[in-house]
Amino acid sequence: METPEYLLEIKNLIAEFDTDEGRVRAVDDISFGIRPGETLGVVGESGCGKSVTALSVMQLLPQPMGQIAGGQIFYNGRDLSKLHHTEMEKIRGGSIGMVFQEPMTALNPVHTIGKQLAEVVLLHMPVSKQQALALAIKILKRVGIASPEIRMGEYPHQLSGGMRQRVIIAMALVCNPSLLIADEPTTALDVTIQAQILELIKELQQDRGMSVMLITHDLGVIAETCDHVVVMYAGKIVEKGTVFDVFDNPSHPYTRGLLDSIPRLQDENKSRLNTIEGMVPGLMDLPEGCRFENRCPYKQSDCDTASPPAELITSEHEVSCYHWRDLIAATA
Amino acid sequence: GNSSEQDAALEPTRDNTQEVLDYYASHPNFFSFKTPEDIPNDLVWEDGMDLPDIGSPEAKKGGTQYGALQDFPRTLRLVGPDSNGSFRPFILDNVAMAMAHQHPNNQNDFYPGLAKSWAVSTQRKTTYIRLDPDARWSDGEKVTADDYLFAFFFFQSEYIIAPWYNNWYGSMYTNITRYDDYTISISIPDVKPNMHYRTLNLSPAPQHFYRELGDDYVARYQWRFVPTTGAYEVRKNDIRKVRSIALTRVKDWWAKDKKFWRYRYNPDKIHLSIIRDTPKVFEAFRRGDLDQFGLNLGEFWYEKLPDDDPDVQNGYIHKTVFYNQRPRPTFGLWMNTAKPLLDNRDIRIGINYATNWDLVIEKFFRGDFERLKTVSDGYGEFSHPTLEPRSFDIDKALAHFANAGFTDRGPDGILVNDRGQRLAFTLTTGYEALKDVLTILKEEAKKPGLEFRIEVLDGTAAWKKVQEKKHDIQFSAYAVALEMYPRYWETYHSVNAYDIAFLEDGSVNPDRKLKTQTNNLEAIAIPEVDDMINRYRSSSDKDEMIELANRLDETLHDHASFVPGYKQSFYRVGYWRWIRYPDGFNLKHSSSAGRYFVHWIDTDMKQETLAARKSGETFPVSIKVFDQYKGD
Amino acid sequence: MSALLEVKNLKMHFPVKEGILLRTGAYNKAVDGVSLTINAGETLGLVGESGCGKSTLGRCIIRLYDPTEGEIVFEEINITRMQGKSLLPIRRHIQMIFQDPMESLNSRHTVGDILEEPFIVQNIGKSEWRKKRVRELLDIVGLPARSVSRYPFEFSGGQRQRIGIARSVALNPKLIICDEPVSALDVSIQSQILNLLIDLQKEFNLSYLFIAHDLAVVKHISDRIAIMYLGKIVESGGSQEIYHHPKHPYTRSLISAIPSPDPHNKSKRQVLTGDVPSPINPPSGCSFHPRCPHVQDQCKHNRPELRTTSSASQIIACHFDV
Amino acid sequence: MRDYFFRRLLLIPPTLLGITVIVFIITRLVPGGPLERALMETQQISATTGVASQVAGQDMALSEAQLQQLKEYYGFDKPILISYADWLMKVIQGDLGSSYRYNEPVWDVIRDRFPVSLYYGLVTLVITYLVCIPLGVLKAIRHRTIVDSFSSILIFMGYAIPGYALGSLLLLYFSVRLEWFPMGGFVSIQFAEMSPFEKVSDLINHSVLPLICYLVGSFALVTLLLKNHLMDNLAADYMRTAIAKGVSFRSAVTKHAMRNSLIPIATTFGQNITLLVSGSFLIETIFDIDGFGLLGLTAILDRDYPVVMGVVFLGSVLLLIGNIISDFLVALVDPRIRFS
Amino acid sequence: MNPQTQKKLKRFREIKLGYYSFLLLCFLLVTSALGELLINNRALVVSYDGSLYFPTYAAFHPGTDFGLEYTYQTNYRELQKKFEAEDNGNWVLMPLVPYSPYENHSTDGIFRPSAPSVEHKHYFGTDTTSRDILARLFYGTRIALLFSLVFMASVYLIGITIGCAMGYFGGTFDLIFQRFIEIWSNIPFLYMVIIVFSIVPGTFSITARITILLVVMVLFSWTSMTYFMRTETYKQKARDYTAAARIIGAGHTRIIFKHILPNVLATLVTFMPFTVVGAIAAITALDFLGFGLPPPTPSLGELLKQGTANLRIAPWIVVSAFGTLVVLLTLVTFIGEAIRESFDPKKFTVYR
Ligand SMILES: Nc1ncnc2c1ncn2[C@@H]1O[C@H](COP(=O)(O)OP(=O)(O)OP(=O)(O)O)[C@@H](O)[C@H]1O
Ligand SMILES: Nc1ncnc2c1ncn2[C@@H]1O[C@H](COP(=O)(O)OP(=O)(O)OP(=O)(O)O)[C@@H](O)[C@H]1O
Ligand SMILES: [Mg+2]
Ligand SMILES: [Mg+2]
Repeated sequence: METPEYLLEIKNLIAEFDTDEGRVRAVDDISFGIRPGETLGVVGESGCGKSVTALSVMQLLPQPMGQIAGGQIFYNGRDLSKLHHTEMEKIRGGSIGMVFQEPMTALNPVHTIGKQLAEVVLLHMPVSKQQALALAIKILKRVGIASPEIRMGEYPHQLSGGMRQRVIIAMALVCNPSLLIADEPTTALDVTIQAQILELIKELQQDRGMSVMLITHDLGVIAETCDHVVVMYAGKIVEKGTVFDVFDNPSHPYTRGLLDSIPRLQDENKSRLNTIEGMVPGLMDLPEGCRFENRCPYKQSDCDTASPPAELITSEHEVSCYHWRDLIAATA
Repeated sequence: GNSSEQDAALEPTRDNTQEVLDYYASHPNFFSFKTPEDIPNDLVWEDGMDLPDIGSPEAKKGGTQYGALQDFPRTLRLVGPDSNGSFRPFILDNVAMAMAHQHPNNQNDFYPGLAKSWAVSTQRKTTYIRLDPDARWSDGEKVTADDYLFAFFFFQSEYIIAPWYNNWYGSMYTNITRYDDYTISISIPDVKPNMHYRTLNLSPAPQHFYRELGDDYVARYQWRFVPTTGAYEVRKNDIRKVRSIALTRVKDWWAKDKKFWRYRYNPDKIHLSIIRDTPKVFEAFRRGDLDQFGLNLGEFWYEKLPDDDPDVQNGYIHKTVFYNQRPRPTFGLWMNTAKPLLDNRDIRIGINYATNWDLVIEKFFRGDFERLKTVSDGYGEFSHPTLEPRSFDIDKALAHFANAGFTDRGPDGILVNDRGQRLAFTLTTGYEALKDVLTILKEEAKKPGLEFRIEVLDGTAAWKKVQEKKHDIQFSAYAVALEMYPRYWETYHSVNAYDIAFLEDGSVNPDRKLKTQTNNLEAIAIPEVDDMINRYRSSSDKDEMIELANRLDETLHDHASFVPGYKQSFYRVGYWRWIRYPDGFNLKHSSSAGRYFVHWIDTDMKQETLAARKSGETFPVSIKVFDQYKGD
Repeated sequence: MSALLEVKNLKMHFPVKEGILLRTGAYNKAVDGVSLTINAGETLGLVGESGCGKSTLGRCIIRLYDPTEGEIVFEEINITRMQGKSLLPIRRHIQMIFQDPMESLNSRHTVGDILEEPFIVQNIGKSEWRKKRVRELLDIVGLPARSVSRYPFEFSGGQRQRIGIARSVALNPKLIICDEPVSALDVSIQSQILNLLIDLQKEFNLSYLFIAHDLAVVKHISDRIAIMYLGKIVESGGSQEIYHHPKHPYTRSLISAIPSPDPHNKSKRQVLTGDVPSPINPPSGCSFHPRCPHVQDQCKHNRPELRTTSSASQIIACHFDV
Repeated sequence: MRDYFFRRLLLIPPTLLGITVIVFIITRLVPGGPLERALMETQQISATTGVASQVAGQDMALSEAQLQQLKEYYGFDKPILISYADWLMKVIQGDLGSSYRYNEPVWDVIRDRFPVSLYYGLVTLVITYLVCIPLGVLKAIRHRTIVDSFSSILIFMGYAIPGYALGSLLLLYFSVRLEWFPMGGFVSIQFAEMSPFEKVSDLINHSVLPLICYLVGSFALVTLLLKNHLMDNLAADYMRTAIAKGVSFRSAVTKHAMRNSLIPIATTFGQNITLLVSGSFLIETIFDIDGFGLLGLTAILDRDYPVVMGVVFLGSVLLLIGNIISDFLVALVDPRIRFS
Repeated sequence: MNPQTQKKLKRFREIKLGYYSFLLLCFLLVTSALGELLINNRALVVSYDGSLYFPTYAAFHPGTDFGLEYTYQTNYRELQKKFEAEDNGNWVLMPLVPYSPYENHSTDGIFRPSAPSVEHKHYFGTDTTSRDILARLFYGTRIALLFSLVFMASVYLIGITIGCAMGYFGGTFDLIFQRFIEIWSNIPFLYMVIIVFSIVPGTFSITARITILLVVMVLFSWTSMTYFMRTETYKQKARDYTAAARIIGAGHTRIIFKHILPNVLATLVTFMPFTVVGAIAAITALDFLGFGLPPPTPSLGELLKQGTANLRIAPWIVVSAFGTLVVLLTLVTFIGEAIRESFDPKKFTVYR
């Protein structure tokens, strides 16, 4: 079998949740891919479906309310949703590692760091317990934890947030995955710690040549770390491309609005920031047409008819807007 | 707790022999030592041997009798704290021997026990007794005159923490004289018609056993079985704390062949399990785990073991009623006349009329019980022959209440007077088991517009309440006196009602205070009654006493502060076929079927019956009523 | 121009109960000798890592805590030890916006109740007037008037923060303590709120103590910035100065840690190692020394005092001019 | 941590002091008591047996001095606080006094009952946990399925049934009608003479019905506690982390979620430990089981104050220690407590 | 209404078992409120000599009112028979069950349990003194329900007040009360019932004595409530909305009553049914032991006791008492669990 272009490829993924109010579509028909060794950033507002996408990849949607309602997820050419759960268990933590947003709760409070780390090693590698512990110490050292031998015997609450996040990263990395999914790994952390963690991920990726899917809502982080970007809005991808495409040439009004609304250090003090007025529509009452329609400064009459299709701007730069050309023209 | 361990913890064995002698010496009037020559020659000696034997010659020895107790005995002591429980009859009242006993069919005649013969002095204050030299304690020691002297030391001593005994043995006797090892005399302070009751009924106390008697008596003797002169002893291994206790027939009991004793105490062993709940005791009986069950209550006799019950119809269980004659407990309503309204005689009479005991007796007790007439029912000649209690009568009640100012009915039908006071009283009882009786009375009393508020208290709390005279009306029953005649002083003399009931001039003391802790529960203070009681107390003439008793009963009836309730003039039992009784159940004054131990166990019949129950074989039905002693 | 608020050598030490008898064995020196001033109409930004005492300082100023030591002078009145009723009039003038709008709004009260409460408590106006005022407030923060009868959880995060802001300006305060008012919000909403705060300041001549850990945000809104580290201010000065010429090594690393939203400018950052030490056992000497890239021996023993630097308005607590 | 437990231990004596002082005072305030019982029994007819024993001198009035002697014997002659102090001094020396009712050292009385209550307590506890833990897990995982609803109905009905009432029904049917089980008691009277095998079967035979009564109501609380906490934990982030590591759901439940769900169970364990010995006096009454609970009840009814004090004292000690053990267990399963 | 509460109620309605139990219980409560119309020995309507009487809720009518000879309360059942026999236009309408819970009405002249009989209108039979079991059960249940509701309200009131004060003010106050509660909750409760009952003057009416029993029970039951209240108040106090109230100048009273309590009370609702179950079970057990409601108050415990003592001859007593108790407690328990479930729904998450 010839190696596929993408290590991970998501095709027309639809993920739905059953809620009290009814069934909601948290992710609606999205497609993108990650090449081996590449870092893909996923940005978007809170609730736009970033985490759901990541969880879908891991087949980790909480049952019974979350389902993948359509589409395929290919990992190394295999459709993950068709795998038997024992095979999926091998992939989780083995070939795909995942880092979660909340370092405070993502670790089991009643097991030692060492135990939680060794568990994943023992699950995926044919090693003895001793070897597993040794590996765990090694990886802890690698993620920059001082005196890892002592830390191994400690419990999560004894570590600071930054250290915990490092442990989680270590856990995701210890089995040498070829893909790391990092769901807002730094959001809960201080700037200085955030910088440390991002540095760490970058270094590790370079060391090991793995692919990274980095989810964040911080455009600065994306700009600093990613090769490709996917911008999501209300369950849909509105724009995707290389980081330069997207940052230099934002072609969707939402992307543009986002980039404009960040206060920049070089701005004048107390100047009014550009904003995207209004707020994200709830998943229960999405508009018929373009989901950004109600906040879009460039809105035109045809925007509310149907969801705009993805259009290629360049070979890698894709946007879902009826009027992207006007937009580019207007700002050029 | 193992009693030997416990003993070890106590101070080393002591010997009070000297102390006893000193006590005798310091009470020379009470304890006298004389020689047989000092016995008057003109005495008429009796031995009661002409009385009929007790029990049946058919009785077979052997077998184990299974019974139940509600509570594990609190102690094996015979006196002192907690010795007065339901187990005491098995080691004392029904088993231990006195010098002579009242014959169960003729209360005036005594049959010999530890005494061989006895005689009364001419002044009728002293009884001379020759003891039976065969008598032995169950530990083999001889029973001698010293044990009787010692008994007085023992019962008068404060070590035993039993003030009643101290009082009784200190004041009801004046002297005991030892003539030789087997001859004594006993004197009482006043001439009384039935002095034998006091003198011959005495039991000795084993001096050798009580040698360690001292301040720690209660603890030291707690679980030591007191050597008995009677047929049953308790062996150490048969004490299973909290679970069960058993009695064993004394080996070679000294009286086993004596007349009056030879056909009694037949089972080899009496096994008593502890079962708290009466319904469960009954169920255990029905299973055959227990041999007999008292069916006094109508619910058992008629409902739970009715005549048509298969076990009865198949002849496995026998039912018997036996009418007996004995002083009756005084079930009734005791009004506190010191309370407002209850000090009004009309109200009291009204209450008498408003209390429907006949209904209770007829419908609740199914006509089995009888109306109590006075507080002195069951004393034979002493009981009033004609006095009748007031029966339920709405009109009479209303009339009397109206006399007292209660004329109108309130919105709930209860009478009110013009001050708006309701005619309502609290009816206190400590008898949780009898609260149904009170609820029936309550419902009926509404008809003549009287309200009873029923208050069921824990037994001791109710007791305290009446002892402090805080009750309105109390429902309870008092134990009958030991003597064969009723007593009035404790319950009706003004001395026991108020600190100073009357002033010197005989008028009512306006500042008098109720006396607590006495048995004058009705707070009765009537000068005439006081007079009669005083004369009754000092009388030595039986006829005068009878007359006084009757007049007292009449006065009290007139005073109307006691509503006589009911009495039960029989006992009835259900028992498995293998329990055998002499024909005719012939013990007139017995309080219960087991009192004189005349039954026996037929072990063959037991096998037979148990087998029959399985195979379905049946026997003749046996439901008997012995009413030869009916009529009090 | 006299200072609106003057904080002098403020200390807030939380007792830490220890041992068998729960004696106070040690203190958590959350705020350990902070002095600062805020002038009318001015925004003072307060930046620092989590746990360094920013909120505690804010809460001391607004008198939610009773400071251990020091003075808080508001409009020349010493309010440090005021209690109960006497504090009531002061409360009108100092208000606060909280980080988590959901936490700071009582979910059992409608927006109307929440916004009316300040007037009720302060006993201002009649019921009708209050109702009118509530609608005005909603209008000021850009919420529809029908929100009055709705509950906080029926709103999005940004809208809730607007409710919080409306409440804080209800009494026409002079000073508002903003405790990370935008950290919980999305970027696109954050800018709306920042704009609102700037507008309000202009309109009502408000002063802000703006607490945040995002230097870019703080810089954007503040006139002056104070950097806090472990209960102490390590550097303060005009916001431009701090940004362009940070003097304290900590400030520098903070600034360099901000990721820039420009993919072309992937500068090599100066990453600090280690975590913030505990305020219960602060390091000896300069409390930043264990993480400082320029640490010298002296730093481990001597505590640097705040001192002015070449630029008059900028003060730092560091032994060196790096 | 160590300090914490030490502090808890230090708090035991003052608490005990408080409890015992109050109860002691109450015993003195309650009208009626051993003294009245002694007086009453000689005079009043017993309602249940219809007779009173005859005692020499029974309704002769007692003199003040004699009453005083009785008061002294029953320990009612001194002011409350002084008698309390006396009691306390003895307790400190390890002497709980002597029962009025059994006329034995209270300690012996209690010690006799202990094994019985302990047996029922332990068996109930073990069975409860053996049933509730798996059931709770099952219900959590099968939330809102037939299994869940049906078992809920069952355990809630069990919870609503008063054990003592059920006991009498069971007794009627199984002991009286069918004669399958004995009428009550802890073991047979012939227990001592039995072979070990017979002993065991005898004990089981006696325990079946009481255990049913003890157990019916006990499942609901623990099961629901476990279910609810397990559901919380199943939804917790660390479960997702575990699954993301490649742990199968089944072992994630047993190795991760269960351990956390045991924390609240450990918290309530302390109270259950006291149940170990306190038993239910109502059930014990129905089945004539001479346990701690029945001892307490009869002591109160009998006004056997030394035993009441002893039971209250030991009960409280056990409860307080039980709470500490609970804390200890919580600390054992929850490192957040252990290391703080 | 708060939409959150609406949502909870909606969820509650969706839990069928609990919801129907709730409806049934409500129905029972309504019926028992109007109980006198269904079960009573006083007539609903008497038509006598052309005028109508409604004795059910009216005052006492002596027999003479209806041409009878006696001056006590009219026996309407007999009156009915008499009128029917006379047949001169007078009539009596009796309730469905024409017995009061107190009267001893034997059908065969003996006060003893009689089996259920439609003919005698003793639908559940009679108890040992020939009182109608249905009437006693009915009124017993009514008293138990009322008792437990008042009990619950009182326990909540005290528990909430003290627990809330402990959590809110904390410090020494909290410490002292914690000690006190630890001590207080260890005091044997049965004792207090005995003590108080033996001190209560006998002149008190039954209602007063029931009230006293209630007070004693409440006094020894409020402690369990405080643990929860204390921690919960403490938690709420630490939340920012309390701080927000403080900085606008709100005083303690306002903060407690306007802010903290409403937030805590919502969770307290979930314990309510279980408190009721506990109260009913406790009062029944007390009655069973003979320390509960004073006789002749109808009560489930007293019937249970009678029933267990007469299992062999009158199983209907225990069956009706046991049945009623279990049905009642089960209903309330189901409601309780449904309330818990709807007020505090658990996220249900499993993974493949
Ligand atoms: N367990 C769930 N049950 C119901 N709805 C869910 C669940 N998890 C997510 N959703 C819905 O799916 C949508 C997408 O959620 P998701 O967590 O992917 O957002 P996100 O982009 O990761 O946001 P954030 O930046 O806040 O993490 C949300 O609107 C949310 O309401
Ligand atoms: N009420 C309190 N009692 C005891 N310690 C407290 C209290 N409030 C805060 N602290 C402690 O004071 C220190 C400073 O806390 P503070 O909340 O002021 O930090 P912060 O800078 O606001 O952090 P963040 O950025 O996380 O909000 C911390 O160690 C904290 O644990
Ligand atoms: Mg997310
Ligand atoms: Mg803060």
